[in-house]
Amino acid sequence: MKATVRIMLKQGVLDPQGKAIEHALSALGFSGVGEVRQGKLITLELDDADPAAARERVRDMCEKLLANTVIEDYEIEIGE
Amino acid sequence: MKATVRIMLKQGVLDPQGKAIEHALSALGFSGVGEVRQGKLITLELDDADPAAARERVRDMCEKLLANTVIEDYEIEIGE
Amino acid sequence: MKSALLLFPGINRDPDMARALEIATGARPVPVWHTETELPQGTDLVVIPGGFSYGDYLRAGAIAARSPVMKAVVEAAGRGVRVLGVCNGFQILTESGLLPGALMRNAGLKFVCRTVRLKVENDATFFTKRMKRGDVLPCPVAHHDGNYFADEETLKRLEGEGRVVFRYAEGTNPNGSINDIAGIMNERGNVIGMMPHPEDRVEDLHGGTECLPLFESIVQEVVA
Amino acid sequence: MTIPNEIPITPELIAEHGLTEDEYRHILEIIGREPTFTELGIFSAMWNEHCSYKSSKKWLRTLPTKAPWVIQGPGENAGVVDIGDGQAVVFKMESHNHPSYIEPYQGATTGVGGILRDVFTMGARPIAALNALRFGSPEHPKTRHLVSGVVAGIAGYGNCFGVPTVAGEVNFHTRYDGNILVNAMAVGLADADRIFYSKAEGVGLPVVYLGAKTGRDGMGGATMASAEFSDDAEQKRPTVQVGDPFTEKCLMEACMELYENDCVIAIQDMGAAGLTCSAVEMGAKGNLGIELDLDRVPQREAGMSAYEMMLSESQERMLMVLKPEKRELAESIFRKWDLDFAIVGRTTDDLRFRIIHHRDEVADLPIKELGDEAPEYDRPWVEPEPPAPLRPEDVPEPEDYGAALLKMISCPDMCDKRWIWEQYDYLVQANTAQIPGGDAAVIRVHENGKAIAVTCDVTPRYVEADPFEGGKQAVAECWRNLSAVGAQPLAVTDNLNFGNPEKPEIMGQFVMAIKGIGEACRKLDFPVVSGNVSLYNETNGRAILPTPTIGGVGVMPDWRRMATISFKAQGDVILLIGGHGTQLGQSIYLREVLGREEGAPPPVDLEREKRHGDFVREGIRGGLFTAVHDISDGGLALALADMAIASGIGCTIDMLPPGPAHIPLFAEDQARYVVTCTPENAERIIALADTAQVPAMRIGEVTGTTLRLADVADIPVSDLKTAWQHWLPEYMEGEL
Ligand SMILES: Nc1ncnc2c1ncn2[C@@H]1O[C@H](COP(=O)(O)OP(=O)(O)O)[C@@H](O)[C@H]1O
Ligand SMILES: [Mg+2]
Repeated sequence: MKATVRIMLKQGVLDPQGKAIEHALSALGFSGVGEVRQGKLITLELDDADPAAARERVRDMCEKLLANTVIEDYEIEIGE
Repeated sequence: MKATVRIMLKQGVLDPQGKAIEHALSALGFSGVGEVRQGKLITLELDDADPAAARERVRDMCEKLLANTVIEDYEIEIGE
Repeated sequence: MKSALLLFPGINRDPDMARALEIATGARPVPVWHTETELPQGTDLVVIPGGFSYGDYLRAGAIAARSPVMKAVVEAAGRGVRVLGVCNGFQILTESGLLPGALMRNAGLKFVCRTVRLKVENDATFFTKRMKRGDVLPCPVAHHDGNYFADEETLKRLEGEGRVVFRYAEGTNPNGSINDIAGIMNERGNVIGMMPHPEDRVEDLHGGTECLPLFESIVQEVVA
Repeated sequence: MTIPNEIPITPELIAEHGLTEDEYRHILEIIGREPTFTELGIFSAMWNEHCSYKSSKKWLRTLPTKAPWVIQGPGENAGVVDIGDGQAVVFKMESHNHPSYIEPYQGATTGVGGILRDVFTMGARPIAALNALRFGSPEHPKTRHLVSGVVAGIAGYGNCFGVPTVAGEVNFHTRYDGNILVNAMAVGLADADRIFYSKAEGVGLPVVYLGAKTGRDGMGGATMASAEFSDDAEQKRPTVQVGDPFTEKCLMEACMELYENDCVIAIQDMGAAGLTCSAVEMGAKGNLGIELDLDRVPQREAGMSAYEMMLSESQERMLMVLKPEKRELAESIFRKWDLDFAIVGRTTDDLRFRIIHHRDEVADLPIKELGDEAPEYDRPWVEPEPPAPLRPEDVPEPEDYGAALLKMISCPDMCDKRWIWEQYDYLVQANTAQIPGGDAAVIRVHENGKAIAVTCDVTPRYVEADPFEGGKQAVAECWRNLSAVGAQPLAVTDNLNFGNPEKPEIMGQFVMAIKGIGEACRKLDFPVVSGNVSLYNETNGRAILPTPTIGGVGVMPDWRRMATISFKAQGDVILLIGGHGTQLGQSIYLREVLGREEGAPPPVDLEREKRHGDFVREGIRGGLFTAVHDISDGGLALALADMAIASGIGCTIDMLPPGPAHIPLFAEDQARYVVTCTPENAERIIALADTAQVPAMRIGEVTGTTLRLADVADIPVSDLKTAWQHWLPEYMEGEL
């Protein structure tokens, strides 16, 4: 089973990377680009059989390691 | 309109970050975790009205800036 | 006085730190490998040096913060043992929850190695006893993720309780850190983290010895 | 056992492997049958330009490589030089030009990783890294992106690994537009009696693989490094490898523990053509055969063929033969550092290189012949016609000296490179006595204060105009930069970057440059102990400027006595050592102010070079000088400007020879230095110089806050500094 974790900085936390991309896009002539934010995508292969259990485990991984909940929010997708 | 770009290293390209996470998860006692890979997630606010045109534009941004197509693949999601 | 120097794979400023501690305290710190579950008997000070523990993969300091030895450090800090984290050490301390906030990518997005001016904001800590509030020291920084961030409430507490130990002097903030914060301490005052590298400014060779008194403060505090 | 060969060997396949018909015929003679596909791959890896030096070997042999202090010259992973007190420095330079053009960040990281590995493979802990970079013209659409990526890559790897990156050089020129140069140098410190080599000893001993797992990285990378670029270079992309500095740091620490515990018989890192080159080298040097069982190789990807594994260039890998009695100890070290390891083969007494995969023998080749019988070419070459010297009177004066000076100091080649080196951790290890910005970096190596100095130099426009004099000049400038901080120059490593050697003019540049380098190294007692050749640096048939980078190492007994370039005190006297110059051919003045790139470069008189340098070094050791700077690009005026900017103090130059001032101010004559001293010492120094037959004269005084050059210019130092600092950061602005 495959799990995907999307980790983004919380609203209100300044995102220097996103800002820089925004800047660079406009320098490249792309207009009408509003806020850009950059986050992380982590994909995992799991040997779980039950999607619900897998999700629980991945949530645990996020809380313990994958995300820094002081500054980051995460979302889990199970499947594929 | 919101666009999300998912950027992952191409298959076969070494992913030291993913490897380190895999290691750390197993050290934390999570078993049965197979390959872990880490990528980037970029979200953009666009003022386009037409989703197809937006997708075209984001593809252009990926080729020119967002993705390093030498070693990375990208996927675009439009919407939300 | 006995100091323990934590070693994680990928740490690289441990020789610098060991040397500074030896110059100031006369004793070499005891190296402690990350797999240890206990600190050496009678440890007065735990030091977490700089570098790139686990390559700084995932987030700087994230993986090291979850290592066995950090459990022992958290426990020791709870008993009042002094802990100093520099650079990657600071990142490890925030990741382990011993210090609040987080260290994000530098605002300029690039690694930066330069000598900044470091202002002492609190001269009552175990690392600043020999300094005076308002003292400004030249001190090098060398990091990619030193942009300190804390939410408003945390920040208010840090500032209100005098827990900002060091600030980048005006015009020298190298990383966009909020309120120019360069180093902070925990509520109890026994855990200090800072991004700059005072251990690289303690010999004439380094262009000056201005940061040596910081290390000498430790001796004064521990012996007292 | 059978040797399966599903893939027929066709002339096209042979050509794709970069082998000529003659070379293939020679392979048939050596093995007496048609090679298998895997064997063909092995031959192509061993016999390409990058690994076999087939076009350059003949000429490299002419370089001086010996001196009483040389412990190991060329032929090993790195050169080794004795520095006394039982210590040795180990160093080498290597290019990663092509990969860095294709993927600047990863290309540069893996270049740094490779050269660090060469150094710690020999038993040395890396203590300094340097980088010599050449980019295309700033206007070229790719340049900014390449600068940004290459610099970040060098920083990303070196900083994480924990080696201070302390010196280098950066040029921009349109001739590098499609073919940048990334030359990385590493310097390590070892115990002189504990150097490790690749030569295996003992039959039937296990061959151990250590480090990262093998993947399909950089398939054919070594072949790529030997191929010319064209506009479809991007198509070669999949060969790019990714560096993992964290694993390399662990690998280095593990190796250090193996050395300390005396576990190692032979060790070889896997660089270009990984497993193939390293295993063949170990066996052939030790007069032993090697048998490898590929099923035991730690693998990152499923279903890799023998061919892929033998040619993979996955990074951060080592091959070694360990003392059998130390096996358990060694394993505990590997585990401590969490490194993959496996016994992947054994040494044999039959001088064969045998590869087993899925129980099939897929290669069985004579191991010595793989290296020894590699082709060697005496490529035709024509001696380039050196241009006539430019007469000073044919070079007009600037209308405005101040404006000319500001233009020169802010040009891409001369401007401040802080934007680059501030991304490098030049302080880690806490031994950096002189940071980037001076003539050479200085690193303490010993508690008693001993230090080494390092620099890398070449002036490609000189080499282009006159390869022989240009080759000499590169060595002379390197030697001079070491002398200018007070170090005794010991030895060099070189990185010879040229175009397509199959063109007689290019081969001529190469030959003459080597002759020049050889002559300078001989006369200056400055042997070559390691190096690297990078040929085929061309895009669409146009070659780069010939760029033989010279990396030098020197030693000084006490870092406290080192000289720096900054003026120290108002009232100090400024002396010119080596006399006034007249050579404006190929000068920065000519190019930047007059827009002309012509004439002969300044000739190098090695006798003078030696005399003047020895005098300056002795003076520094004797504490006679307060500041020292050599004169190179931009001449006397630029040297003075550097010294003023570094200190924030001004100077007045009141003694210029009669005639137009631009000649003495901007001439780039060699063997010269600007030194300062206290007024009390000036007479004495001039007298000492006179005795040593070194021209020395007072030309002015350190004073005020402006750079006053006779009656032609008077510029605030702060204006100079602003001009010097602004170009690079402004240019890079807008880049992510
Ligand atoms: N890529 C680089 N990395 C580190 N240091 C650099 C780099 N480029 C230039 N520098 C440093 O900037 C200073 C000036 O460089 P350069 O003008 O080439 O010196 P020189 O003419 O004395 O050889 C030197 O100290 C050099 O080491
Ligand atoms: Mg110089």
